[in-house]
Amino acid sequence: MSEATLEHGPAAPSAETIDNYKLGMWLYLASEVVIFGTLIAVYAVYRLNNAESVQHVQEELGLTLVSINTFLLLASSWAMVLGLREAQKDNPQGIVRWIGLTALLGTIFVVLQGVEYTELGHAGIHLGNEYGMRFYAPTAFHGAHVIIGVLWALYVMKQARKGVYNAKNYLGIEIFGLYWHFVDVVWIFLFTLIYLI
Amino acid sequence: MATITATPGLGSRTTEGAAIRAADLLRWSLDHKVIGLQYMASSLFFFIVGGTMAMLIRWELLTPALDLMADGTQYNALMTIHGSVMIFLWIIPMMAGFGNYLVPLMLGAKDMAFPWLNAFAFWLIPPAGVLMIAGWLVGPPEAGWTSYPPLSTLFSPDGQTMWAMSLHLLGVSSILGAINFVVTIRNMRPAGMTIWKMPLFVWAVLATAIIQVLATPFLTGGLTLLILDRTAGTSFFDPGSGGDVLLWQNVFWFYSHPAVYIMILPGFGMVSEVLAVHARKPVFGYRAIGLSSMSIALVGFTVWAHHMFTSLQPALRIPFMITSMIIAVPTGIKIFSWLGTIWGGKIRFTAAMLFALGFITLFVFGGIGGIFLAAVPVDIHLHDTYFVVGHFHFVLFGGSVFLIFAGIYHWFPKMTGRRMNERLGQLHFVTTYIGTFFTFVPQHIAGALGLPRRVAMYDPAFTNINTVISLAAFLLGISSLIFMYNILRSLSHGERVGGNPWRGLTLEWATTSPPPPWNFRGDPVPFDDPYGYGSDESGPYLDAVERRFPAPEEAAGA
Amino acid sequence: MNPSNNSNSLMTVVWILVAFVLLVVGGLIIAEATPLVLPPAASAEAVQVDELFKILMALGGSIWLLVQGAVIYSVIRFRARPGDDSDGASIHGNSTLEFVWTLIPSITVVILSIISFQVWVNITTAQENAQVVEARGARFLWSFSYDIPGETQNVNSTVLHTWVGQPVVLNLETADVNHAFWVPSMRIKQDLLAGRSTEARFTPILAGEYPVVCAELCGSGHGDMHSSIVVHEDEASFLDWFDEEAFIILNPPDDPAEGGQLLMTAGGVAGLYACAGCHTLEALGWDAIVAPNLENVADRAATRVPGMEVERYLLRSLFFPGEFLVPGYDNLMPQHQYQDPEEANYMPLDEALDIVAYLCTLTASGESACNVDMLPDVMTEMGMG
Amino acid sequence: MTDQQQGAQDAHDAFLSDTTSIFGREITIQGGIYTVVFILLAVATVLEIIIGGLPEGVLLIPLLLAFAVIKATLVVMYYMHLKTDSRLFTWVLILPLLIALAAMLYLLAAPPTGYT
Ligand code: HEA
Ligand code: HEA
Ligand code: CUA
Ligand SMILES: [Cu+2]
Repeated sequence: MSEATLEHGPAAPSAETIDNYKLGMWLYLASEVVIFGTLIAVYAVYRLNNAESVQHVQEELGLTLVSINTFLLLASSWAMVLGLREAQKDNPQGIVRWIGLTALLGTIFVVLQGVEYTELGHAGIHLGNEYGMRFYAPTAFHGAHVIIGVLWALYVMKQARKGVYNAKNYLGIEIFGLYWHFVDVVWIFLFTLIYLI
Repeated sequence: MATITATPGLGSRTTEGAAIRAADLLRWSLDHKVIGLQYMASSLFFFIVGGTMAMLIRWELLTPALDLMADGTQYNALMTIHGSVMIFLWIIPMMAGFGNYLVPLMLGAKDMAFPWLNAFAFWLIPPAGVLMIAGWLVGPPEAGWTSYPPLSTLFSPDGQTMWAMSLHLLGVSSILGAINFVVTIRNMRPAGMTIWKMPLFVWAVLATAIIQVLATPFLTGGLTLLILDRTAGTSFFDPGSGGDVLLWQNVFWFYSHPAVYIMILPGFGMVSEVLAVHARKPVFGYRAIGLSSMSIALVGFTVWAHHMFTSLQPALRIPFMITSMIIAVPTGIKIFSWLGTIWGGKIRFTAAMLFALGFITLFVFGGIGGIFLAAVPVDIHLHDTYFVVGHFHFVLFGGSVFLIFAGIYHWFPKMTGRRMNERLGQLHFVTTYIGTFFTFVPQHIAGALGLPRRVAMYDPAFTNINTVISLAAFLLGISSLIFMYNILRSLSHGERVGGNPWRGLTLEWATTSPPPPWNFRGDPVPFDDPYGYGSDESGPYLDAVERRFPAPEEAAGA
Repeated sequence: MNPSNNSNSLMTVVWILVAFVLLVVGGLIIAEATPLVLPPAASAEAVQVDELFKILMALGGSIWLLVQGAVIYSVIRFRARPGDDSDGASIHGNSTLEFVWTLIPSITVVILSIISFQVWVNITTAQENAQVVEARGARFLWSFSYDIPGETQNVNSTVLHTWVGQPVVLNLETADVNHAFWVPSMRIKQDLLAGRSTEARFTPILAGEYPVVCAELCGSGHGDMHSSIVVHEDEASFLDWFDEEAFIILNPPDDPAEGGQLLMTAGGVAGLYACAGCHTLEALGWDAIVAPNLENVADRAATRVPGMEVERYLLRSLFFPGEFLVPGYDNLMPQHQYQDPEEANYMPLDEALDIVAYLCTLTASGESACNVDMLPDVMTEMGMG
Repeated sequence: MTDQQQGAQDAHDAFLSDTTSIFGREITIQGGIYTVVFILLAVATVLEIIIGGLPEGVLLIPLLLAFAVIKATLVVMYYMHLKTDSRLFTWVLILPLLIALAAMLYLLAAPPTGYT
């Protein structure tokens, strides 16, 4: 065996190529699933054993505000993918427009959630309540994720303006998309579990 | 796909030459080797901290009364921080350190997939350590490393909150590190290295990383609720206002049982490497060992409530006994495969090998103790006694720590280009082995006879046995001092070695010691079978490696 | 290690058999050590648990000997002789062998699970006509209370009394954090969980006195939170004790100070007060060290807060323990309150008065340090009663 | 180009075109499949809210949960491209879901108070 064969040129991919960042983001989301799972479980246990008192609070809550919020978030996801689509179509302005819409919708969502919280506060539902704490923990944790998402969207817009993204390179948007859609999915469950059931 | 994601924009490497200087460890660096050593150095520091606390614990327990400590609270704080430090700041980061240093090398990669994330994950540890220790100043945490409410919520001072925040940081750090490992192992293997040709250490790190990604979030969630209870007026764990104390116990063990495999699996990986190299024989049953790591990881998720046999609803206890016992099977496969590995080998009694062999005997003792505890009727008697303390020190000290020692003796030459002193190594082994036996075997007996854990004042009937335990523990302290001395001395005086002092076949040996900033010149070709010792091809390959990366003296001679 | 050679493989079989016998014998010898590592088995359950323990010792012992033996043998037989730097045989595995050592442990654990399950069923099945005792854990005191037939009051005791052959059911409640009720000699342990009531059952079979230990970390006095269980020879000798206690409870003295003393040793309507869990007071045989020593407390009470009378100081200390902490001690004392009998730490006012009256007599001189008649006024001043 | 890559390529183009076929029918709409999915999500949500208003029934909760699952699946499949992306990602999602679900079911099944 000769020294020469100890090392050679660049290695060929040993399997189907998956981008590092994409896999990394998916793994991160995997752990997020478990955290949200824990918080939701805590709520679900209470809901199971205190059906009537939850019913009562749900009447307090009402559905208008949160229904609007749900549509906002769904729409923001839609805007998000269309932004990605523009990138794949080599259209920077398109990206800025759609991602901008995403950020806007996200912001409104947070604001409305703030409004809802203050209303609930007046209705006497706060962290000290048996219901309150179990309600705020998951929703506020989700809200925090939306805020982070909005900031991230602004960053993506900045990059897009710089013309970073194009049909060849739209990974940055795709990764952000994964995060944003995940936050959307979490809301889909929170909406059904906390407000409808 | 050996892409390097370390773009200059993310910062540049601190190591110009191959040698990494102590000063580099204090700087922000993206080099996985520097980060690996940073993990190891900080962990060793915390080992000394935690160990010194252990010495104080044993000193206090020399007599049945309170003498060293002013009151029970102080003792509880000492014992709590000892446990937390040893688990979260010594074992887990140490294993991460080995992973960081070795995985890219074993894969022939230039670095981890996400160097910046890697560095970030490490730098979460120092602040966490500060939070953990500083708790002492504001009224220390005193609810044990398991911190069951309501003691940890309604009845504990602010240090408890800082303890929780510290664990929060460490949890995030370990999740980020794990993501990095999975991506690196999935994407950065060299051409021709299928998962079935990965070194077993890489297998073990992969299994560990999967547990970390899936289990640690439970801790994060639980701690979030605990901190809210302590600071925001919620009462998730306070039955007084609609909370539930068992919720914490469940969520905590959702994480903390899998965590015990986070603490041992990387070690399992290291021992496979060490045994094969120093017995000059292929690992016996490669696939079985690789797969058993995965099955341990999965079954490990189904046994958590065996820590709650005296608080769990009685009807639910038996199922967890069964799952707990099942874990003996994959673990047994490993043990027997290792015996098969040394059987018929040509065993070299290096310090690394001694610790690897010692591990086998000690860990099996601890594991069988675990089976005792898994049997519900017996555990009803043994729960929260020194039998449990004995069990987990056997598996953690006789297991994880022995393997860390073995790993350090084995890879120290690769990391520093110098060999550790074998004589001191043997002395270290003998003292540690004896110390471990006489510290933790009597603990089993004392527990079975009726000595509860976490007590500063105990029934005078247990004075003698506690004296034996304490004296043996002090021997452990001394042995650790020998070890520390050996490391410090070998850093400057150790015998210089070439790239492959042990004639190992895995890729980390196919480069200089220590490796250059990007690990390899060009992309290395892995030897087809990482454990092909005794095969006809291995000889020539190893000779070629030796000629390519000779020991300095030989280089001068040639 | 190569089956091709017949005589060789025959030898292997023989050796395996020899080794197997040695292991079984070794395991059995180890199992004989069981009684040495366990306290006397004083309950019907303990006997069964010990059987299981013994089985585990035998199995675990032989498995450990097996591994230990294999390692030692390899270390001697397969060590590299000096100068020999060749490699070992290139063997990568042996599927039959691997199958065997997967199968055997699997079978073993299945058997172990079945045996353990049977023992578990046996020791948890409820017995008829069991004696029911309310057991209460409070930092850092155990108290047990028995109903007095036909009376509203209870007999409260810090020691658990029962008799040989009588099945006992303990209803476990905690006043504060989690504790764990453990009687090593009975092999029973059950956590007391805040917000739940749990239960422990056992049947003593050996007369004698055995330690009761708290096995769940509950704070600074955890190590000090122990009591004992007295197993009488028979019901008669149990009743001797019980009737005497009951008589004292049913015929309280009219002198407030004496009444107070009785309250502090035998408890009041709210059960036993946990004072003994933390305080030292030789007069009553208390030796806990978590809280201030009550020896001559009345003398010190007079001097602690300038211008405050003894009775006021003591009374306030009962209901607002945090108010004047003795230097060097944390505020661990439960805050008593007198309004709601349902609340934890309920202490009715009349009982509080008697207790203060008693504490007032704890002086060097032995003379009461305060004028008991003015206590009610103090109380009204403090907005109580 | 392997078929696997080929398939990914086709999927990619499918996402880009404005015409998509659902239930065999071709429809052209600005935004293509993405918009179609959005409409489905919106409709599902409206239905959910209506059903949620109905009086309690045995089937109510399972039905609502089913809706939530369907909506989530749509987002994950089309917006997060799981449908066309690597199988590995599917596992990375399924595993934690199973574990979190198991934990949740356990906590729901284990009696929270009382001791039996
Ligand atoms: C490295 C860490 C580690 C490891 C590997 C283990 C391994 C095991 N542990 Fe341990 N354990 C801890 C760390 C660990 N444990 C800690 C820290 C605690 C205390 C936490 C606290 O309360 O503070 C604890 C507590 C603990 C308890 C709770 C005790 C109590 O509080 O009442 C139980 C109960 O079931 C248990 C069981 C087991 C079992 C069955 C295994 C098995 O995995 C062991 C399997 C191994 C073998 C069995 C030996 C090798 C196998 C063979 C040779 C095959 C043949 C064997 C048979 C057929 C039996 N452990
Ligand atoms: C990996 C984890 C790990 C390790 C390595 C150790 C190591 C040791 N542990 Fe610890 N321990 C735990 C994890 C660990 N422990 C946990 C989780 C608990 C439970 C806490 C709880 O109940 O909440 C615990 C609890 C615990 C207890 C029970 C406390 C109680 O319940 O009241 C005791 C008592 O003997 C003990 C002793 C020791 C000893 C003697 C060592 C020795 O092996 C240490 C020897 C090492 C050293 C001494 C370090 C080297 C030091 C130097 C080189 C500096 C020189 C120092 C001097 C010589 C003074 N440990
Ligand atoms: Cu009560 Cu420990
Ligand atoms: Cu466990």
